[in-house]
Parts: sequence; structure tokens; C-alpha cells
Amino acid sequence: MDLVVSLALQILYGMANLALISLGLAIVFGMMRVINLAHGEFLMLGGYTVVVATNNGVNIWIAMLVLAPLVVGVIGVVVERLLIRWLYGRMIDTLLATWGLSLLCIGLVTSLFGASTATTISPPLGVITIGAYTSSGYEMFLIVVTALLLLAGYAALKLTPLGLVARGTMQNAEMSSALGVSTPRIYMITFGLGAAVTGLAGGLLAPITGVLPTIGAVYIAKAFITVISGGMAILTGTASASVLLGGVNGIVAFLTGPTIGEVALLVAAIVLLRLMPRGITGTFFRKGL
Amino acid sequence: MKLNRRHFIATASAAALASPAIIGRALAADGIKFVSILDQSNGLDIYGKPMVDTTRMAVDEINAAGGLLGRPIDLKVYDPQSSIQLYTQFATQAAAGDRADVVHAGITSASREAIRPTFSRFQVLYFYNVLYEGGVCDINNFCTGSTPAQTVEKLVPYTMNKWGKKVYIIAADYNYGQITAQWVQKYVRDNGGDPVATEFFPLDVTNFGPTIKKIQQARPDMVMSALVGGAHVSFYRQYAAAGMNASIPIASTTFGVGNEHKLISAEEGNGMICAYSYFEEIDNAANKAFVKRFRDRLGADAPALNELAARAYEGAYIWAEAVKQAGTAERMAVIEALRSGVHYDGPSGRVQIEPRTNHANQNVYLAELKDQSFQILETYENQPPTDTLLVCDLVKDPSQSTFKFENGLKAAGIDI
Amino acid sequence: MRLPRDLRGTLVIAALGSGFMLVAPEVLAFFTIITLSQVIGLAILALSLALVWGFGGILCFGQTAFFGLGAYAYAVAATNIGGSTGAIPIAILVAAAFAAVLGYFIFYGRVSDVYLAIITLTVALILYSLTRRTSGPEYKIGNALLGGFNGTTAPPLNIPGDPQAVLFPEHTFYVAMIALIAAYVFCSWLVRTHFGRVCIAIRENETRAELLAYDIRLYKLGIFMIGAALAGLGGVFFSVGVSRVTPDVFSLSQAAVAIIWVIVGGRGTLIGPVLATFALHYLTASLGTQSILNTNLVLGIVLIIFVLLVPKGVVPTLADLVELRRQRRIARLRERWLRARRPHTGR
Amino acid sequence: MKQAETVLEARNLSMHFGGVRAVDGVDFTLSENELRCLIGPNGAGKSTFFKCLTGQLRPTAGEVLIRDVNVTGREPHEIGALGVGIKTQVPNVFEGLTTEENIWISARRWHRPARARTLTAETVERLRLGDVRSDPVGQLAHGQRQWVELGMVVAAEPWLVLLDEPAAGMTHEETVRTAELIQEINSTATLIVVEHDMQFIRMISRKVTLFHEGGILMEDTMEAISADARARQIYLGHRA
Repeated sequence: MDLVVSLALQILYGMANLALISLGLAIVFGMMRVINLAHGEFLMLGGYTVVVATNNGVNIWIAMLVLAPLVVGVIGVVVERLLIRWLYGRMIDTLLATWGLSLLCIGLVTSLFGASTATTISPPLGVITIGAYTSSGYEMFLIVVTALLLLAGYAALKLTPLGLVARGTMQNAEMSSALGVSTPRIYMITFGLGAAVTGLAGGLLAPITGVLPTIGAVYIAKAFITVISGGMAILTGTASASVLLGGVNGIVAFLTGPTIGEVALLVAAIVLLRLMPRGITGTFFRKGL
Repeated sequence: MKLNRRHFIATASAAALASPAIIGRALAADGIKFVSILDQSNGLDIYGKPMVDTTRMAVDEINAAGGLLGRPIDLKVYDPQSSIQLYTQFATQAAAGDRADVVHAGITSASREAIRPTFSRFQVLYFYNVLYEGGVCDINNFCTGSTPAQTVEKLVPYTMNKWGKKVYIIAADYNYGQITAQWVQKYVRDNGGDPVATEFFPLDVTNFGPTIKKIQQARPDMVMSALVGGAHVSFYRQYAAAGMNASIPIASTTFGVGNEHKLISAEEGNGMICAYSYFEEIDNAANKAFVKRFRDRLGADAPALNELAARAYEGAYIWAEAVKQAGTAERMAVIEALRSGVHYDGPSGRVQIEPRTNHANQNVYLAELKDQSFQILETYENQPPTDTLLVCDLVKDPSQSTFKFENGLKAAGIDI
Repeated sequence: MRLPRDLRGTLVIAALGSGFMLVAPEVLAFFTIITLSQVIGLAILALSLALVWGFGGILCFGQTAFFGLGAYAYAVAATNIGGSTGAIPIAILVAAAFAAVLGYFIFYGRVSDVYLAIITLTVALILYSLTRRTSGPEYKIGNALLGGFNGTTAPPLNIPGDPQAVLFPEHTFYVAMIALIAAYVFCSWLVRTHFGRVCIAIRENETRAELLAYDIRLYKLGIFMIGAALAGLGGVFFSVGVSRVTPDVFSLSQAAVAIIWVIVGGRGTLIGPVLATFALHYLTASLGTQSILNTNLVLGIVLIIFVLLVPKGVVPTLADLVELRRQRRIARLRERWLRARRPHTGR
Repeated sequence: MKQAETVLEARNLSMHFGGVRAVDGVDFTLSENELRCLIGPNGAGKSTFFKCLTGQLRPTAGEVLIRDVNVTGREPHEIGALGVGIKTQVPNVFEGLTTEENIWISARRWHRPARARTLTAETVERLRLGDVRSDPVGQLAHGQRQWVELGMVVAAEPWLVLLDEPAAGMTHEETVRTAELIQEINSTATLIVVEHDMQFIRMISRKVTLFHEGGILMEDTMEAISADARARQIYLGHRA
């Protein structure tokens, strides 16, 4: 029984982890149809922000929850202004440019901080004991944060003017531009927002996975697959795909081993895309956000 | 018009492809050519960067002292960017293009096995200065790093005596991890223990949650880790975050050689036990001087020193000793000299080539991690590579060039 | 882009390529020739993607799946057979057969654009994970040890029928170069056939092609399989050049650079991506020989500048420039001619 | 008009989108050599009906028979393979290819290379596209693009031709020329033309089917329909 509860929490964390690393990418993809190959590096930059800040005496919570999203969000806006905005409607060129950006980020961070960084931050919040099993309190915290982030996203989409535009764009990009919505500004805000959410995720994961200049490569493929499996709806898509893929991955990894767990995740994604070529939200939850 | 343009492109690309050769020849005019191929970017750089730093330091020191046989050493450093394909390309370039006198190269066993045949084919002396799973039997290849019989064989009984006999093994999923896990299983059984489970992790795994649950379920007395690379560092963090480091201690065959102990916090790492042929904390004059020279050279940016970094330095010096003794940098003469018992007294103590295996007899230290530095608990002097000695005798048959453990230990006739 | 017409340009390029093949071993350093064999393998991969994506309109992000399968199939077959002669067709067939299954799944499931890209990429990543899983000694196909992360040995080419007569590096270079030229001429010919033109038409407008009673699924499957077979051939030469196959052939970065070669060289041309492969590979390799600038930093900047300033790719951009100059010259000539004919009025 | 063989038949054809019944239980027959116009206001269901006939949509219920072959839910290329030429509402041409190439692709589907070449040349002449034969279709004027698409339909030498708004967006001269072409095509093929340009329909029409709210309201000559009160009300709204 202890094992079941403890394992369930572990799998829930796996799902939250997927959602967390994918959400920023989903925002950018869902609203702008832009595939950001530098997404993994945005996560990495979030992590570095936290490391540099805490090493300079900033409180870890402020570093993770305020500085990481702020810094990466600003980087996102700058990148959008300097690079992405020249490439709207050229999805493949965006792919190439963001791949270049990803290499650039890795190179820059390596030049600045070296190949490996002394990260002395450890996950706060101690240990939760369930019978004979223990879990990381910080992992539980991440589950809660992910849930809150999704709720906040829901509220933002439902209640704010930007959310209204976003909903329109998700349903039909041409329509909203025909309605005279100033898309360039919206795009800039969206990209910045996506980057900020990604920065937050990177910051939050830094204590538990550590940061290296090349850590982005670990995340990018998974985030990609989650977003595409989820479909166009940002929140329901990310959430449903994370639950499904995270669940498959967690259970199989526990029963067999980590590699088969990874393979199971990928196979699940392929089967899913065969059955639902437009992703989960292309078939179910069509009215979802 | 069209014809001209295409012709231009073809000539331009031909010229472009040719130019590294031209540059290479110009640089390598009269010095002794020493090529280093080590990953300085992408994933494996946590190992490669300090190794390149110490290699440069060794060559600079030798040159500052008047070079070798009155000639300077020309050092060329290639960065294969953690790509096997670039490894083979640079190996070919070093051998056929630069006509190197010696190449010090490779970090993972994968890269070593990819380039070793190239150096045999082109008859270029090859040094591999990294701790590994043992089993290379190649007249042309000198493996100066420690092997499991030198380190793991000490580490397993020590930690089992201290913590208990049930051992949970986790290892990186490639041949270093696979074969090292078999060595661990063997040594655990030899010492009357029980290897309860063995699990392998691809190098890009960062979520160890399910495994930590399995460890909790299996309740071993200790965990033996042979994890590799930057991503795997997260195991130690997540293990500590789940409160596990307080209840089930970890020993490792790899932790620290990528300076992992500087990447995680003191609390996360405290209590881990490892055995290598070098620790920065070794207390002798030679090492203290070495560490000081290294710090002075690189200033505040200097990384911590570990077996890989120290052995890259010592490897260069052993080769230099052999060249001096042979009186030439010519390959066969240097091989002869190396195999005649050349030794170098460096920061790790005496390192001496063992002629039956082309491996090194070396000192081994066992240490416990405390507040991000290793406290040396035991010292084992002049340890021979008994694992490779089981399968390799280059004195009897010098024509060999194989990796004996390619198919695992059982296939090599070793009972696990 | 218009339908390609005669093969004159192709033959000129093929002749230049043959010239390069004959001259290269005389001019270039020995190790460059050895390295070129593997780059040629990559160039054939780029060519296959240029065909499938540039002409078939199928954005196969995971083209490396076939490339890698070809490489592994060659290594395994050559190790077991004990010679390269039979192993090369096996490699090509394995890649094409896998593409047949995957393509059936994709095209008959009506998966398109970004989803197709992601599915093919996911397949490549699955192969990446799976091949990396095969580290243990139990993963053996016949005599060939798969070797997981370390990869497996790819035997060298030999003279057909005589496994002992292993080719010298120069000869391997000749064979690879001939294969590249042949593959290039084949692709050029293919896009001029009825089949090729229908594939281009499908790229331009799927609905119209369907309404003209072409079964687009079949055509897409066809060009997808041909592309896969070529990629498999590329895998053979790459593995022979490296003398080893590792799971890295399936990696995300390998998949991305293949796309980059095609974008840089220019979509809708065949020679562009091939030249881009040589150029970018040279750049990557020469960055690895210096240690002043971080390799990734430089590559990243180059790519970004490229996408902003030369978005169409090098070859189409150069072709446009030539065309522009030609038109200007014609306009100038016409103007001069008109002026000459004009009666001298006024002055 | 003599009693001719039925070449196309729709039985109880329905197409529902969620709750919207775009086409609702339509029965329809078309005889050989007919030139039939489908008209109706926007949203009457004529285009949806058309797409069900051409395989672009899979009907919710009912069936479509072409020369007694049940083609319900078949792929467009299978319907095309029966010798049916189709032009869609949105111009569907190969933008990047030249006029000649567009038409060649169509002709070559059915003929050997030599015949395909002559047929292409003939079609270019017939549609008076000689001046733009080597221009990419993407650069042509709207009317010319429509003709290129018609040319593709013609070059396949179909026996049954389905055209959705062939004269949309054309100038008056172009419309007149298109009407001539359609009559010319009718000499060798049966046609269905979906249109809402009344003037154009008057130029070509024999028999007209009027769609309204997903069903067929009436089927008669254009004169009769113009005279009908209900039809006028549908078309002209409250002004009737």
C-alpha cells in the first residue's frame, strides 16, 4: 500500500515534470505555429539564472519564482524582436534559426560559465515519508506548482483580453488577424510569455537535475513530442498528453527499466498520433483551451 | 556563365577541404608532433576540458625545460565535440595528415574503440589516459588509467564491510557501465555478498524517480554507482532529495572524475566512497606542487583535479620519459622504451608501464567525500592491472590488437 | 520552380564531379580523401532529403532513421556475410522496406506537414533509444555485436567476390564518389520522369493531383521509399568511412543537420544540399581544430545569419542572381538597340 | 429531350456537420449528355453536395452512384479514375509549374508521352493560353488560372465533368468565353456546373436544380425558375 501511494506520487511527478517542460513550447506552438528548437536552451538559461543568482546571495525562492521567468522572458522578447519576427509564416526557416539559436546559447553559456557549473543549490523542502517509503518534498511542490501554473493559464485565457485573442488564434489564426488584432504585438508578448514560463520551469528544475550548458538536449525531444501529441489546445493538450505519456513512462520504467520506459513513451506517442493525427485535442476536448 | 559558377564552387570547396592539411604541415615543421583529441563540448566536456588543461600544462612545462631531445613539442588539440564520427575523422587527420608522433585521445570506451584501429593501421603511437573497464590488449595502445582490479576490487570489500552485503548496482548503459557492473557483481560475490539488482541508464536520463522507488523497495545495504556524464549527476540530487542518502549510502566507480562532487552540494554528497588512482587531496609534495602550478596557471577558473586530469598530465610525461630513454620519437623505439619499465613519479605517485598489458602499475587511493572534498582513507601502492593480465600477454604475443572484453567478462573466460 | 527539363546541367555537374574524383587523390592530402568518404555518405543523405522534401514535399525530419538503418544493416550484414558485396543491397533494401511500412502508416493515415515531421523524428529517436539499449553481450545478430552506445564495427569495402581484397582508402573514395554521382544523376533523371513530375505536382497541390485521378498516397510512398533507399546507401558509405556505426546516426542533432544541409543548399535543387553538406561539414571540422572560439557559438551565428540573409538557400539564390544579371543585360541590350534605331531627334 | 441513360445518381444523400444539416436527404439524377446547373443561395448546400459527389467529403448517409458504380466515400482519385473531370471552387492549380506543365500532368495520366504532348498543345490552343504557356501559373491573372484548371479538366478527356463556380471572379469577356468552352465540352461530356452567377447560367443552362436549406427545391429550366415565386423569394429575399 505504501508502495502504491508512493509510486503513484512518483508517477504524478513524472506527469507534472513533462507538463512543466512542455508548457512554454506549447504556448508558442499553439499560438504562433512556431517550433522553437531552442526551447531546451531556454530551460537551461532558466536554470543558470537560478544558479548565478543564488551564488550571488539571492534567496532561492526569489531566484526560481521571480528571476528565472523574468530573465528568460526578457531574452524571449529580445529573440522575438531580433530573429523570430522576420520569419513568421516560414515554419521551416524558424526551425533552422532556432536551431542556430540553440547552438549559440550552448556556446555562449559554455564560454561564460565553463562546461560544468558548480551548482551548490539543493532541492529545498526536505523529505515526505509514506510508511516505509520516502519521497522528495520538492517533487511534491513541483506537482503543486504545475497544477497552479495550468490553472493560472486557464484563468488567463478565460479572463484577460490577451486570453480572448489567444483563444481566437488557437481556433483560427487567419480569423483573428482578419479581425484586426495587432498580431505583431501579440506575437511578441506570446513569445515572451512562452519563454518566461520555460524559464520558470528551467529554474524550478535546476535544483533537482542540475544545470549544464548541454542539458537542453535532454528535454527538447520530450517536450516536442508532448506538445505535438497534445495538439493545438495549449492547456488541455499539454495536460492530457503529459498525463498519458508521463503515466506510460513512469509505470513502464518502474516495471522494467529506464530505457524501456523511454521507448514506451515514444511508442505511445506514435500510436497516439496514428490514431489522432491532430493530437489529443484535435480529437477530444476540441473546445478545450 | 553557369559552367563558371559551378566550377568555382567545386574548386572553392576542394581548396577549402585541402586547407587544414596545409595549415597542419606549416605548424608541424620541426617539432615532435603530439596530438590530443578530447571532447571539449557537448556532454562529455565535463571530463575533457580539465584533461586538455593538464595536457597543455605538461607540454608547456616540457617545452619550457628545453623540449625533448632538443626539439620542441608541437601540441595540436582537436575537439571531437562528443561525436564518434569526428573522433574517427580527427584520428585519421592526426595519423595520416599531421603524421603525429603520439596521439593522446579518447574519453569513452566508445571513442577509444572507434579510433584504436586507425592508429594501429597508420602505426601511430596511441595513449588512452582514462580509467576504464579493462581488457584492451594492443601493442600500439598504452592505457594508463586505472582498471576495475585496481580500484573496484578495493572499493567493494571496503564498503561492504562498512555498510553490509546487499548491493544495488546502477550503471551507465554502454560498455563501460555494462562491464564495470559485471566486475562489481563478481567482486560482491567473491566477498560473500549479494548483488540484488543491476540497472542500466542511457546517458541522457535525468529522471531517476522510478529507480529510487525500486531501491526503496529492494532495501539494499548500499548502492554502487557507475553512472557517467552530466545528466546522470541528477541521480545524486534526487537520491538526496528523497532522503535516501541518510539511509542507504553510495559508493561509486566514476563519481568525481567529472568533478561531480563540485556540482552537487556538500549535504548531497557527504559520505560517498570512491577509489581512484588520483585525488586532488593526496598529501605529498609532488601533488601539492602540481596543484599549485595548475591553479597559478589557470587562476580562478581552474577546475578541480581528478584522476582523468592528472593522468592526462602523467600520460604526457610517461611518453616524454620514454622518448628521452629511446633517444628518438620514432614509434617502435618509444614502444620498446615504454615496455622496458619506464616510470614517472608524478602527483599520484609512481606510474610504471606493465609490459604484458601496456597498462600501468599505479597507486590507488580510497576516499570518502566530505564537504565537497575527498578524505583519503586508504592507500594501496603499486597496484598491477590484474584484470587485463588475466586475458592479455603482449610479451608472449606482441602482435595483438584486440579489446578482450568486447563480449563481456563471461566470453573472456572470467566467472562473474 | 518549374519542372526540370533536360539533363544537360546534370551531366555537366556529373562531369565536374567525376573530374574532382580523379583529381582529388592527386591534389588533396591522404587523410582528406579518407574523411571525404564519410562526408560523401552524409552528402547522399542530404541528396535523399533534397529529393523527398525538396521535390516530394515530404518534410521527413527523421530521414536519419533510414540512413542509420542502412548503416546498421550494412555493418551487421557485412560482418555476418564476411564481405561488403551482398551487404550493400541488403542495407538499401532494409531501409526501403522500413520506409514502406512507416510510409504506409503515415500516408494512408493521412498524416501531413508538422505531424509527419514529428512522427518521423520520433521514429528516429525510438531507434536511437533502442540501439543505445543494446550494450549487453546478449544483443547480437549472428556474429555482429550491436554494442549499444559504443556501436558496432563496419567492415571495409572489398572487391566483389573476394572478401580478403579490402579496398584502399583511395579506392573506397572512388567507389563512394561514383555512388554519389550515380545517385545524383539518378535523382535528376527521376524528377524528370512522369513519376517525378507527378510528385512535384503533388508537392504543389495535393487536392488537384488527387482530382486528376492520381493516388497521391502511392506516389508519396514511392518517393519516400526511394529516398529511404538512397539514405540507406548514404549510411553504407558513412559507416565504411567511419568504420563504425553508433546510435548517434539516429540522434536529434544528426536529424537536424540533415535538414540544415537542405535548407542551406536550397530546397528544390539537388546539387545545393550536396555542396552544403561538404561546406558545413568542413566548417564543423575546422572549428574542432581550433580552441579560441566555441564551436557551437560560431555554428549558431552562421546559421542565424544564413536564415536571415540567404533564406532560399545558396544555390537558388545564386541562380536568382545570375538570372537577374542576365535579364538586366538583355534589358540593357534592348535599350541600346532601341536607342540606335530611334531617329535622331532633338539634339 | 430523348430519354437518356442515367450516369450519376445520388440517393438520400446527407452531410451533417455536428448539428448542421448542410445536405439533407437529397435524391438526384443526371442523364447522359446533360448540362446541369446547380444553383442556390449561399449555404443552400450545393457546394457540400458537390464535394460529396467528388469524394472530397464523405457523406454522413446515403449513396452516390456513377454509372451504377457505388462511389460513396471513395477517394477523389478513385472517382477521377472513372473518367470524371473535376474543378473545385477554390482554384486548385500547381502554382509553381507552368501552364503547359499543369495541363501535361493531367494529359499524361491517361496517355503515352507522345499523345500527352500533342494533347497538351491542343488544349493550350483551345483555351487560348498560348501567350502564357511557359509562365508559372502562380503569376497568372485570376481568370487565366481558372482556365488553366479547366484545361486540366479538359486534357484528361473526361466523359463526366463536375465544375464548381467556373466563372467566379472573371471579367465579362472571360465569362462569355468560359460559357462557350463549357458548351464545347458538353459536346463530348456530361456536365454539372455549380454557379450562382445568374447571367452566366442563362448563357449555358438547359436544366437547373435549385438548392435550398440542404435540399432540392425545384428542378426546371432557368426560365421556369426565374418565373417561380418561391425561387424568386429565396434568391431575392424580402424584395419579392
